[in-house]
Amino acid sequence: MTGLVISDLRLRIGQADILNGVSLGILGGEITGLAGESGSGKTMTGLVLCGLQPAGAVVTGRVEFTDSDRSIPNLLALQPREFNRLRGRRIAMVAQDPVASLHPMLTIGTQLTDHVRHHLRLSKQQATARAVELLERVQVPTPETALRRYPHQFSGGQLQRIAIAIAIACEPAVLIADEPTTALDVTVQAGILRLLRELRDDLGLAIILISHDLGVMSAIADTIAVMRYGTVIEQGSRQQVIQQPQTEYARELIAALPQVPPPGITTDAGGQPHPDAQPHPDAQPHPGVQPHPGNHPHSTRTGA
Amino acid sequence: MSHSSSSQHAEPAVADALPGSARSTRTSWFARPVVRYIGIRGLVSAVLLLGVTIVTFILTNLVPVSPITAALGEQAASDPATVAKFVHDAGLDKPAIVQYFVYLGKLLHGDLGTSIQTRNPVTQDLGQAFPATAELALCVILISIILGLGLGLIAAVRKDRFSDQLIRMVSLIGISVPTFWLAAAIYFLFFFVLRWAPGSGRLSPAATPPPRVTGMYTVDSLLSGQFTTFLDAVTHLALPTLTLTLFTVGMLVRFSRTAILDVLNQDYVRAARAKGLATNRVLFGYVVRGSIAPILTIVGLAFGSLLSGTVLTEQVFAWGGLGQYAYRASTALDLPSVMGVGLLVGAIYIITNFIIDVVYGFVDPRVRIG
Amino acid sequence: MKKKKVAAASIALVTAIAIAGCANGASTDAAAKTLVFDTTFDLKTSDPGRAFELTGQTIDKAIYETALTFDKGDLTKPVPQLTTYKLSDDQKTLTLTLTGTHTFSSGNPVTIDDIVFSYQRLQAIAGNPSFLLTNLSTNTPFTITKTSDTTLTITTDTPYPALPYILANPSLGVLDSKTLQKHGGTNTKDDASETYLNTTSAGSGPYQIESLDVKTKVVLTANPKYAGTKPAYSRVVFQNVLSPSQKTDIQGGQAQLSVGLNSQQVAGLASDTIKVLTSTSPNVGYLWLNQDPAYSGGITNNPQFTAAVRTGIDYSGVLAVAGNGAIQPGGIIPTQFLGAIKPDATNTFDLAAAKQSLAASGYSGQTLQISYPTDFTLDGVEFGTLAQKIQAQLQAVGIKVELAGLPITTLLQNFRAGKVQAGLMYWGPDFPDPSDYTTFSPGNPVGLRAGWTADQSPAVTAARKAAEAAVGDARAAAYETWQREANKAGVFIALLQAPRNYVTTGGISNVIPNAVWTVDVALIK
Amino acid sequence: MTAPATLIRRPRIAPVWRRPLAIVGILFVSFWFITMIIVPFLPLADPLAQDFTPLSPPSGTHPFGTDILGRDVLSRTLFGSRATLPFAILLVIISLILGSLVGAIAGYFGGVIDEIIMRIADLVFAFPTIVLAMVVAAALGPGITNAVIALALISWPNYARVIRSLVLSARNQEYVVAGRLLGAGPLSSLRRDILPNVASPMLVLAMLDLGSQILLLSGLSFLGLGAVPPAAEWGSMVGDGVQQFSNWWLAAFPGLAILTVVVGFNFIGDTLRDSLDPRSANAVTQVNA
Amino acid sequence: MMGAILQLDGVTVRYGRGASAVTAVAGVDLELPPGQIVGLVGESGCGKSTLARAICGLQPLAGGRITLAGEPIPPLGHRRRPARLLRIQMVFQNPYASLNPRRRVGDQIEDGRRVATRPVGSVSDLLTEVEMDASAADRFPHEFSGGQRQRIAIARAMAAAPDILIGDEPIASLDASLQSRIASLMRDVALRNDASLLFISHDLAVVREIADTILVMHTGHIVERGPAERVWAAPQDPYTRRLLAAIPIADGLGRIPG
Repeated sequence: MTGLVISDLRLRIGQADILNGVSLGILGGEITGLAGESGSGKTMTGLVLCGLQPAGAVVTGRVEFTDSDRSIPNLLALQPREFNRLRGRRIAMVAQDPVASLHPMLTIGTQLTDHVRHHLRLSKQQATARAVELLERVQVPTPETALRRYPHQFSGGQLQRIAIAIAIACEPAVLIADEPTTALDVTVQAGILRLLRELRDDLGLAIILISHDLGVMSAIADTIAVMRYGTVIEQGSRQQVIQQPQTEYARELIAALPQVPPPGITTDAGGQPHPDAQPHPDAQPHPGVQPHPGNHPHSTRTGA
Repeated sequence: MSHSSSSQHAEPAVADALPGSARSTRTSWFARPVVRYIGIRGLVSAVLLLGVTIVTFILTNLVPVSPITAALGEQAASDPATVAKFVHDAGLDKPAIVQYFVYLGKLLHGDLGTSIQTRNPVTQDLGQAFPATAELALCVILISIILGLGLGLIAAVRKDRFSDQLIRMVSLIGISVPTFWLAAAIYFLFFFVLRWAPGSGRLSPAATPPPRVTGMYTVDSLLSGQFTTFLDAVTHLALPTLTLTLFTVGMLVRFSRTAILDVLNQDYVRAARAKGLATNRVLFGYVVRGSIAPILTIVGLAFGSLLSGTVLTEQVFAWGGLGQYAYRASTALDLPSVMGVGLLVGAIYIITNFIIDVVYGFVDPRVRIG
Repeated sequence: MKKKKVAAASIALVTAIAIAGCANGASTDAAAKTLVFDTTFDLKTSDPGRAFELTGQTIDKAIYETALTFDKGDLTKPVPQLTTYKLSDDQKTLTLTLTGTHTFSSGNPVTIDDIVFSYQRLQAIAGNPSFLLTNLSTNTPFTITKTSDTTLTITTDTPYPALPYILANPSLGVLDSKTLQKHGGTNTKDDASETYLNTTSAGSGPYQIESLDVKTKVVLTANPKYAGTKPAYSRVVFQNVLSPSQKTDIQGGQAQLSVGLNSQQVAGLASDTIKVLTSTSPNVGYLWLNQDPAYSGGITNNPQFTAAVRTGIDYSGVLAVAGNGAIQPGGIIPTQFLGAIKPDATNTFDLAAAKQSLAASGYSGQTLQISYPTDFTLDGVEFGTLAQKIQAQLQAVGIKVELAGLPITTLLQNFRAGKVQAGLMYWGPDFPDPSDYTTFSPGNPVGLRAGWTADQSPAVTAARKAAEAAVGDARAAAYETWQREANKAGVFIALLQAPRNYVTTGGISNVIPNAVWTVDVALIK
Repeated sequence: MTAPATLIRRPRIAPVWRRPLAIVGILFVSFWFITMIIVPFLPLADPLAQDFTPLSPPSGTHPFGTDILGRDVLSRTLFGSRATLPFAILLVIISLILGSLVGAIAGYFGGVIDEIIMRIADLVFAFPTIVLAMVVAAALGPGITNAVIALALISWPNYARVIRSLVLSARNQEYVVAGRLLGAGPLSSLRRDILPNVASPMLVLAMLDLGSQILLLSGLSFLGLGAVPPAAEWGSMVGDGVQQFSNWWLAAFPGLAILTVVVGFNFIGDTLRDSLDPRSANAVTQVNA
Repeated sequence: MMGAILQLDGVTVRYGRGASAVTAVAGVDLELPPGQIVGLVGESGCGKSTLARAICGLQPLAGGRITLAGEPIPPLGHRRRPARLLRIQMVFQNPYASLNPRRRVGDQIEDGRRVATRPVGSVSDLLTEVEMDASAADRFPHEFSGGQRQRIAIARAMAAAPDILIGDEPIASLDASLQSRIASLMRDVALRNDASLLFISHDLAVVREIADTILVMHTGHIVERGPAERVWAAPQDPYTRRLLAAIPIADGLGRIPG
């Protein structure tokens, strides 16, 4: 069975304990949500799983990794070179800010193919074919053209799709998505969430979804782990954690959310087509794809 | 020459949200971002060039020493007729603004006046001196780029470890050594004591300079196939290059370390690492690529400061380049020559920076494509 | 007469060393030998009509022949080169007669026309050395007249005993007028042949220019048409090298001759292969004290104060700065020349006398500002060092001294305007005759630079006139008297003549110091 | 200048100050500052007294030897701190004030004013520094004061550029805008909100600049355009000594003095820079690199 | 006291010049009556922050006019802000950038009190009002968390006794659990001090909780306006519907919105 088993993961930088014994099981074909407020250690947990903890961090504990053809008893014991062979190929990551996490001076094509060629030893043509396939998979329009473009020519939602394409390019077993929709507008968010769920279903990925947004968790996570002070204080199925939180902290988190009756659009049922049936605004050819002199490089960050 | 953006609070993403605002700009050639960018940079450079001519002019007119005594010999200066003729010939009896336009007009015809010291046209003197300095400066900058960026990269990647500390210490010492002293010390050690390197000058006395093509002896000797002369020129280059390289490398290490550290902290580097790319691929494909713009800028600055920074070194090594020429011209208040040097170095500085801006424009797709 | 003996003795000594060197030197076949000569350039041009700096004179000496010349280092008597000479009894007309056959590098023979052309060109182009062919006391140019195909005359309006001495100057090198006229040369102010002369040269001397760069290097090759003895070295490279490098060049055998090392630098340099020849430079370093009340600060025009300065300077200390071989001339005329004197009571160190004079002057702590050139040396001796030495000495007397180093151009400008309170400078001879020094007399150009007008010191002016009028053997005594009178007034204090060190290696010999052209490279073996 | 000292007095020393770089820097700089203050009270020969045998090599009586006028090189080297440090500090203060003023105006008001000021700064940058300084110094006549004036004229753009970019980014910081909304005029906005927040990078820049200014000042003196004899000044001492290789001690010791004091300032400046936030640190490095 | 009415007529703001100009706000009409809480909702780039800046005079207008109590609001420029405009205050998005790091909290609040046109409580009163301890006045901003800083920023804005308080995404940088709380706090503080509140956010769910009226902004236009509950329950504009539909609800049902 594909997945990760984290036991008693601790991380310390200088005098500060960032993680205080995280234990968590992550299964293939499931989306595991890591919820918590800033400083709870959820992002650091994700980084450790990729072996990308900051230099000088002391990590202890055990992370067991299993996929279809092998099992690694402890990722933390791997040599950097060995971890590097795993990273991007078996364990991939999608970061919060798609604008910042793509190199502004390299084409999408380069950034989408270089690790594919490195890990899978594909030729340039094969890698490009694979890239086109991937962009189609994540519903980026006109993939051939997109490969020749640079990040600033895309909107934030498109970039996040591209970032996901990069992450799944080598068919990893585990995908760590760190706040994948936080930097995006709410109307774009749904498309990304749907894409993640499709990937789970189609590729049998074990997805770790790191988010502070319980609404997002509720939308796609299969299990949810609530983190606080560098440890998991509550873990359970989606319904259980959201509807019957066990710990006081989790209850408070949920209670603090705006108390909303379902918005009008769902009650306004009748003959209205369900919005799901409409093409996603995000999936349409986007004006940002056109060269646009007034286009600011950071055009998709929220707020000013 | 800075790339500072003027408006930081403009609401971003506005264009993104306005589907109708995408305009077809391809029809107009000048409307292409890269062309417009280069056009604007070129215009700024031209204005600066004009400014440099004004500065040189004002400066040399502010100097409270009459160029008459500087120009004329002991006897001639005491002869009123000679003085009057000189004043008239040099146009010194006209108003300053007229003198400036006369100067500018001559400048456009490549006439920088006649050096008071050497009595040659300044253009000719500069033509002699400049290749010497250019040869030295190019040699230094090439070595410094390789060493400076290499060491800067190592220091940044190994931040706070021993090698970083060591590189930083050495680079700081590099920018702390008084060049004039270092030049003498290097000369003393390698020539006087060890006799590893030849003495001052650009060639051994017995050697004949190669036929002039570029004026740089190393290049010209290779062009004419004089291999011994080439070796001779290279060995003469060694010590002054060493002297200047220490400072320039120190400067570039410090800067590239900062620039690379800056990039190392970028999300896209972490993203590249998360892809499991080989370390070298991440470093050279992503990190160096990302820090190229600020590094290019500093290389331009370094080259500019090298051209004038050779003054003290050239003194010690009797290099016969711009530095030595500038020193003699300034102390003798040989105004046409000083103006010439100032103008030449200023122009090269501005042109170098313009070229770097253009390169930057082509390297960065955000500028190139808009 | 005694002075003359000193001069003669020093010349004899130098010659002896040179001959000894010659005996040691291995004189091999020098057909293709290169002589590398390190010196610090003050070169501006090699056009003899325009060059008047030391390096230029050395180079022009090698390229051009002059009507008259000096034999080796002896400046006391001109000898024939292109011509013989005869000075008329009234000392106003000099007749030159062509001797033998001399040929320019172009193959043209040297004619009287060439000499006349060259002299007239020098006068017309108003370059630095143009004054050489001018009567300095009346400011009237000499008249140059061709009198036959073999003779010409030079006439002046007043008696001019220095005339033959002047003609030996390399600036009066004779140019190939036919060739030159093809390259823009004229004997008018429109002459445009300087560039040609700096690239090709047009002389009948032992060498011709191969290449010339006034800042770095000058290369001469033997002139195949030269009529005299073929020089031992067919190629001479003059390199502009700062003195520290000169030393290492010599030690490394990269140069065979170096002129420009000071005493500290040559100390301990002599060895089996390296020879050091020390002669005395004819350049006289002096201190002036401004007599113009407007610039004297109330002190330098006070005779008692002047006396305090003159006796307060420890001359031996000043000489020590310049090192072995330095000499204190008694007056402004250098020791090698006719009319030189020994130091007298007015310029001998006497601390007690100095303090007494200072007290008598009513000095009340005013500052004496001594200016000096920063980018110029007295034969390798830094003026700054001299200034600091004098400052310390005068402070011991009780005079407050402030130093002001200035670039030579700035200093000269202020000095010429007579605006400098006190300063250090040197005078290099234009020609080896005492008449060149009367400019230091009150009312004369250099005298006026120190604010010294004729009416301030009539006795000095009278002595100067007597000296200028003297003829024959009486001249020496008359110039000596003039200097003693000048010393009493005390405006110019002759401090020293620095040693001039000729360092040779590589077995070269016959390096003969010459006060006018430093060294004749054609004689080196 | 006192920042390291005060930090040391704290019971807990920040980690950056415990690095060898910082310690060496503090040692060198304190050595020279203490020397500068106490040197007249030390049992040394008068730096101007020409009392000894000229050009004697280092020995027990004269550990650094004597110079051509028989002065004690040790004494002159130590006294040299008084001819260099105060003037370098003065120079940095002048350029700091001048540059900050000009740069703050350019950064705060922007627009045409900014454009004009920064183009002038560019011009000064484009014109070769040392040539400019040489001409000014040669024209004014040598003297350390004139050298300071010459260098101040060419050093301000460094500061102007840095403070401009700092002010430019600070100007749009929310707290500055908030201050404006609360009725702060341009002057109080600069004084209250902007300058305190750009002060520390400016101080670091000044510290790093001290080193370069000492190098430039002594360079001018080396060329004979700075300190006036007989003052004991390092650059002119090196200048005098460099002519005589056989008397190596003349140039070696004053050269080492320059080296140590500049290294000291640069080590401290670098350490200070490290303690800045990254963005200000970048701004400082760009110009000072 | 409550006479001030902020009125916007056909307000248009453009960035850039000539052909490359981009219209960020396109002819917005808006009225902010006294004592009203108005929520302005829209996604990034819709022009809502630009509008807020324009109201404060930080952004010159390309068209239309903004008046406060009938008098126009001129662009701020480099001059001191006119006293009458001090009645408009703003709370910014980034709590880490909106307080001067070099000055004590108390001093910064005091800046506001100094320009207040009517009596306001002491610094400690103001701090207490935003549920902070009075001792906070003596400390520096870096000693506080993001939520605390935002409270301080609110206290500072309220110290000037504004008639109009503008919150420009004041909760966007905060943890989810704090967002509602700070939004409610702003509403309470504004109402208690007789100020109107223009609350700008991309989060419709939070805005609905506190606002009386909701405006939805899209591509520089206000596409929908109305009472909060009406907009929530029966949106008229397709864009509003899309926006509403996209809000993920933490119901544990595993339903992807939109």
